[in-house]
Amino acid sequence: MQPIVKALLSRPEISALVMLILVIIGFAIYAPNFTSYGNIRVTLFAFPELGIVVLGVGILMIAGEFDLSVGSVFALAPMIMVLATGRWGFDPYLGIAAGLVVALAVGYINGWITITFSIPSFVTTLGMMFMVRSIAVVLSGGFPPPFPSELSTGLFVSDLGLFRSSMIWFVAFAIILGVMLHRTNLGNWIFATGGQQQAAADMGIDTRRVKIFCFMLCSFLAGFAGMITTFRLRSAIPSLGEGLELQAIAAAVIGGTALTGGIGSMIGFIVGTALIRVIDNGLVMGRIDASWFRFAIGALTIFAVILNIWLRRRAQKMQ
Amino acid sequence: MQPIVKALLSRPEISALVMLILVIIGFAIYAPNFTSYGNIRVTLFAFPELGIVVLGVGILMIAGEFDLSVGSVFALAPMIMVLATGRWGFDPYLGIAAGLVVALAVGYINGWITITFSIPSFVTTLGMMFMVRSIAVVLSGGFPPPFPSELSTGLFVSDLGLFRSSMIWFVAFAIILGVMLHRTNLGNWIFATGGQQQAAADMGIDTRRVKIFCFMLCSFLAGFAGMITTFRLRSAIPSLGEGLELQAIAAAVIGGTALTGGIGSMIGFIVGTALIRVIDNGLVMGRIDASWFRFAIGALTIFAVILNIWLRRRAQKMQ
Amino acid sequence: QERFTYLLHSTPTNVFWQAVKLGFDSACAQIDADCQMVFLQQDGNFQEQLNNLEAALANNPTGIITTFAGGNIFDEALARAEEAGIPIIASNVDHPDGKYRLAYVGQNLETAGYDLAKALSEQFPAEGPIHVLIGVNGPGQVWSETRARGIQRYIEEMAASNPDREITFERIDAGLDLALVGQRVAAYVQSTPTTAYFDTGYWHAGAAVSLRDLGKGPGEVLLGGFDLVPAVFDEMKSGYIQLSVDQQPYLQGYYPVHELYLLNNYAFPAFDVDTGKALITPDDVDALLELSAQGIR
Amino acid sequence: MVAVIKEHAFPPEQFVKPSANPLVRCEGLVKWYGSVQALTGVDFHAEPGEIVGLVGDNGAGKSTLIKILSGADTPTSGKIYFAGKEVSIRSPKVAMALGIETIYQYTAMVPAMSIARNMFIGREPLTGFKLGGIGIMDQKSMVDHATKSLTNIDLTQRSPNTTVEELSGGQRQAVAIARAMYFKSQLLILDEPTNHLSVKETNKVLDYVAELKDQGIGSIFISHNLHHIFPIADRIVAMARGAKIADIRKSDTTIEALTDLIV
Amino acid sequence: MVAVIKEHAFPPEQFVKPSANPLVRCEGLVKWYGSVQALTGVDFHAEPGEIVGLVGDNGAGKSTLIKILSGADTPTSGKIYFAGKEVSIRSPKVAMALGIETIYQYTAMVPAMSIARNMFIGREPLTGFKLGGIGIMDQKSMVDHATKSLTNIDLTQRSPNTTVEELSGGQRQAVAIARAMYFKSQLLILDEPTNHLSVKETNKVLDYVAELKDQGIGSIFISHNLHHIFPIADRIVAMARGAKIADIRKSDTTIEALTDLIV
Ligand SMILES: Nc1ncnc2c1ncn2[C@@H]1O[C@H](COP(=O)(O)OP(=O)(O)OP(=O)(O)O)[C@@H](O)[C@H]1O
Ligand SMILES: Nc1ncnc2c1ncn2[C@@H]1O[C@H](COP(=O)(O)OP(=O)(O)OP(=O)(O)O)[C@@H](O)[C@H]1O
Ligand SMILES: [Mg+2]
Ligand SMILES: [Mg+2]
Repeated sequence: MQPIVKALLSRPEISALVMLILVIIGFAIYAPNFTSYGNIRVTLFAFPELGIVVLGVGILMIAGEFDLSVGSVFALAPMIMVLATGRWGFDPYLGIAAGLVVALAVGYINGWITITFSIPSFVTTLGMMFMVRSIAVVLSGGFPPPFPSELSTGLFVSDLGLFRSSMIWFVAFAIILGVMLHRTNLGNWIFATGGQQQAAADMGIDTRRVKIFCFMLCSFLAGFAGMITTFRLRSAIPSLGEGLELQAIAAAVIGGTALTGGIGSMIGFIVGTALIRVIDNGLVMGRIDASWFRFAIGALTIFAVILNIWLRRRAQKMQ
Repeated sequence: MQPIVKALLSRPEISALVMLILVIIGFAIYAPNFTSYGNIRVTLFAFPELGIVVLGVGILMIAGEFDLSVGSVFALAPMIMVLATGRWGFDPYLGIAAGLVVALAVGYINGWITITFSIPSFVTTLGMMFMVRSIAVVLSGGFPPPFPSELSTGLFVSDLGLFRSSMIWFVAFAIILGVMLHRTNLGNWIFATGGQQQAAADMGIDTRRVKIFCFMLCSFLAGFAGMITTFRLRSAIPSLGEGLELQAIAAAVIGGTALTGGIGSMIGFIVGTALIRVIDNGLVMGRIDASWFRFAIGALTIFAVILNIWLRRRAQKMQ
Repeated sequence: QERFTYLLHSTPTNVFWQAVKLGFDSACAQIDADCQMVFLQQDGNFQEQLNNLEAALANNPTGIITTFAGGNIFDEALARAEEAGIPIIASNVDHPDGKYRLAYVGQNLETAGYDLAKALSEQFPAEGPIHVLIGVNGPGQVWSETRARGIQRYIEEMAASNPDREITFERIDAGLDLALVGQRVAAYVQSTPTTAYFDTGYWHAGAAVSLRDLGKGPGEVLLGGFDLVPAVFDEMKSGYIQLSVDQQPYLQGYYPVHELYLLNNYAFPAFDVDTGKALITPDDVDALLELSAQGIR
Repeated sequence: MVAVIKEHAFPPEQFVKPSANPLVRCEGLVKWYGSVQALTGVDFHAEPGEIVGLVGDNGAGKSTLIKILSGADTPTSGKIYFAGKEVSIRSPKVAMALGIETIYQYTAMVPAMSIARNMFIGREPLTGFKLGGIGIMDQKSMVDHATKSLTNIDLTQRSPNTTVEELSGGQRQAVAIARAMYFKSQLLILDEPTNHLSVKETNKVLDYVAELKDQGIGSIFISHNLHHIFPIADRIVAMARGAKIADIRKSDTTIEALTDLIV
Repeated sequence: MVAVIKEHAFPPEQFVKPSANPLVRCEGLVKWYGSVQALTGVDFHAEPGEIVGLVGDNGAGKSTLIKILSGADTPTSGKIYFAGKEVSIRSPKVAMALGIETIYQYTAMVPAMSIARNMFIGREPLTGFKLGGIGIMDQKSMVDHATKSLTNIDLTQRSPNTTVEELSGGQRQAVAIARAMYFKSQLLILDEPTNHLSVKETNKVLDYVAELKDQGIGSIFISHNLHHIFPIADRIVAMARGAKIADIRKSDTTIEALTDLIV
């Protein structure tokens, strides 16, 4: 028994999972209705939209780079989709494709500038965050364009009871990207590139292409998640996703991803996202006053991460 | 001649300075009134408040850590000062001291938690950012408390023609901290701690104390800068400094500070701050349309950093 | 040629301000003025607004329009502007003491909150306990806190005048994002039976989406808030939103320009305009839809 | 900076000339790092199946020379011929495709990755289906081969799933060698491979290099320890300050003469 | 994991015993890294002015043992006596204060800092005024001493302002040695100091260690190269799998016997 507990808890993603479960148990005791069907449903509705962004941001962080422009892409891609379909007369699927292509292009530019001029991706994507947001505002003319009825919401957000179809997309991405990250050679290259770029390059990995791939993946997922939100709200708002970049990085870091690259896991991304959403939801359920709300969020986040580390250390000390 | 140009431009802080001058020349040509006495004055008024924060954030980054809570401390320290003096009946200087002590305490807690539990400072200070902001709102009761007349603004923001006395504070901090960073043994320890923590520890440096010192310095400066702003605004606003953390990190990075620690310089901090303020001011003076404003900020920031790298590479290629 | 600058405390992505900008731009076009509207990078970052004001003054404009969401932080700069003879109009949020500006064009935030709560309370159930949720979208930000205070004041008065009924309220940090507000309101409604939700902005549209997700019918939780954006219209038509205060942002951009123009050219003194009278109900929606699509209403 | 070649017993005229068909041959390699000239115009060659010992003072340019051959760095000027054809070794991938395998002086390992994964970075064995070179890694085969290689170099105590950062100095070096041993090639470059290695492991490496020669695979072997080089090398090349100062068959010299040269 | 001590010609009963006043003595040092036992209960001592050669297979625990002596790591259990008194070497600072200077196997250098600054990390010379140990560094003296030290170890081509990341493998090692040479102490610990060093520099290091002995300063010298250890050591300690397997005076053994032992 002990050796199994030790082996499991020593893995950062498992200890994070245990920590998440403890936090959930805590809320279940503290906040009535926290575990009610309705609330679980609401939490699961909102989960995929942040979760999909975290997948991309986290994988990019493993490859050793940042993306601060995800929040802006989260707004731009659906804006393009809505305008293309509603105003420029594209076929709905072509409209969706157009939004995603623009997201991919932003990712490519992020990567290309970062690598070609070897400037920190923090600067590139910070600049891009401003630029892309500005384009979203200009395109919308400042106002949310009307949501075209041609865009059927079924594929993205139809209500399936406990969750929406967006959850299926999330699960699909998580499985595909989890396999990619942990089981394919491409995943190995991503870890190697972020873990020790020189070593990876010396072993013949084209770290430039690996990084650009991750930048594009990250942007693509942010755009996709933005579309899901837009379908749910039925409105393409230029302010969508403001502040999302910090939230997504925070989720990845809470899930054990290293800011310096080379370390991270799919389970970690999921746990990190879940923790952020659960804390937010639990505190509202607990009827925290407006002025103290952020205090509680901050304190609980730090506490959860400390708990995680403590669990892992305890496990490692077992013999 | 060539060797001198080469030697100078090869240093990141000098090439950043040249880049800044080129940007300023560009604006002077493009925006009328940009170089008018009035505008230089305005730019110099606003400069120290961001600049002082960047000094702290940058030095902490050299030591290998982040601080996302500076924006909140920027609001809390002057809030304490105003409440202590106006509401709790402290002597004005005691009120100022109380605000700064609280700032130091936040820095200490940031450092203590980060190091004791070895969790990423990104998480600690993100949580602290929320907590401290919340405390500022709670203390203020949601509305800016009246600014006590006992607090004389002379020391901090009296108008000295081309600049305010806040500039003198900034220059004093920049000189003192510049000497500390580049000339004292403490500065050497900071670079060593951020550059290769294991090596620093093996050589007998108490990296824990070095880091906590930097956390406290960073918080102190953020609180001090918040006080200057509050004196200038004559109002302690609970939302003061929102988003400042990202701006300060961006200024440091633009000035050549490495996100991974161990690299950075005082001139870099100053140039980075100046660039952010100059671009902002120049675009307002150039009467850029609101919707395109952020686009221009983002594009110019990326462009300036690329220019900087290009200048340096050119110099290094000279023989 | 006139050169006017409009300074405000919000970001370009805030839909409300795009309507102000539209009014501002069209007024400027009518008189062929050179106009600039300067937004912030971060909501409520007032020192940045002051920096922008100082930069604008250095450009020697022929008129300044500004919001005073930051209270009296501009006093010193405006005193200098006054001395230089630059006319100033307050818009959207007035100077706390009514100083330094020639006139105010906008709504009274506290009164607007009070009026909204009062109007919506007519739809509260006649019997039983009442529990009201107030969404403070920006804790510590004047525009949000003041509206919330107005709403709160009415609810407290109502409770005081109905001592036999249980009338309570609670404030949550609702956030500034349509999706986030929706999630938080939904979570709250799960845990506590709620009669009505008041938003201090237009984000009650997000709450409507989430309430539908929860399977609540229209009117099960009454929704009221401020400002008209397409999403609010949609949810009014669907019956989820009962009431919205329209402070007519277009006018907040439009009138100040003309007031300055008339003042500078014909010495007509500037005058206050209360733009915040309109309480919009679902019945008004069809009439407004056309104008709304153009961003005017 | 001009190369100052010290007077010595090995005049350039007597340098060993390449055969008609050398495996690899460089002409006039020059490398500047900023204002430091690491190579001042070096001619170098290696015959198929030949073991070349490369010696010289610290900073002589040995690592720079072999980094250029292995694609980790590109020369400022100069030409490289491989199997008679001029080639441009732009990247390690190109070098590996030509059959040049390298063990770098600072072992190219990713500390946070396991031994098994490190061994196969960039050349992961795949199971079945793949698309554009991407596919599921055959983890079982990776672990099996890693285990076998670790046994070969006597690192049996450690599981192949251990991360490299937990290994001792010599253990890391041993893993790098296991990797190079696994991927057989035409030319093996070893940059001070025996640093950090115990006597036992050192002998294994020397035996292995000799064994490869029997299979017709040549090596370039850098070391400061002539006792490691001399027994196995066919030819010794010495460098100083970015230039070649000796190139001589082992049979034409003695360990003492060489020691005199490089001290 | 229990230590498996192989049968050998050096039974524990015959291990050299410490004198009445050894400089440093450890008793029963045990070190666990997670579930790996790096030291299984090691007794070790060094006399004042004595040169102890420490040898053993990769992963034997040599670096672990000396890291504990130099304060870079703390033992799981066991006692350390220095100059007769029991001490707890909690940190490198404590070790340095006792007079123990260490050259680590992975040279403790900050890559982005200059040679001169690296040499004096933690012990910067100050000019005049200081406050609580903090003061202005005497950069001239740092550069001068660094230049002198670099000349001592023949690194004259490089300016002391060069950053360490630009140096070749041996050059870095040489800087680490220059640092230890500069700060004279009671006991110098060298963990594989001659790795990456050319023959010339290796001889310098060996000469230097011997010279220190003449001044009464002892050393613990780790190397896999018995040819480096044997000429200068007074006593040889061999380790295997976390335990001491031999502790013998040089005069009582031969290089061949030792080679047999550790292979
Ligand atoms: N990336 C670099 N930047 C600047 N200078 C460099 C760089 N790499 C090597 N050098 C310099 O080039 C010269 C040759 O270095 P190289 O690494 O080839 O020497 P080496 O012969 O391998 O020495 P060692 O035996 O010490 O490993 C040295 O003076 C070194 O400082
Ligand atoms: N930080 C660590 N975490 C886990 N295991 C470790 C760590 N450091 C050392 N070890 C393990 O402890 C054992 C002893 O390592 P040590 O570095 O002392 O060996 P060594 O005798 O110095 O070997 P070498 O000659 O290869 O340097 C090895 O099995 C090593 O893998
Ligand atoms: Mg080398
Ligand atoms: Mg070792």
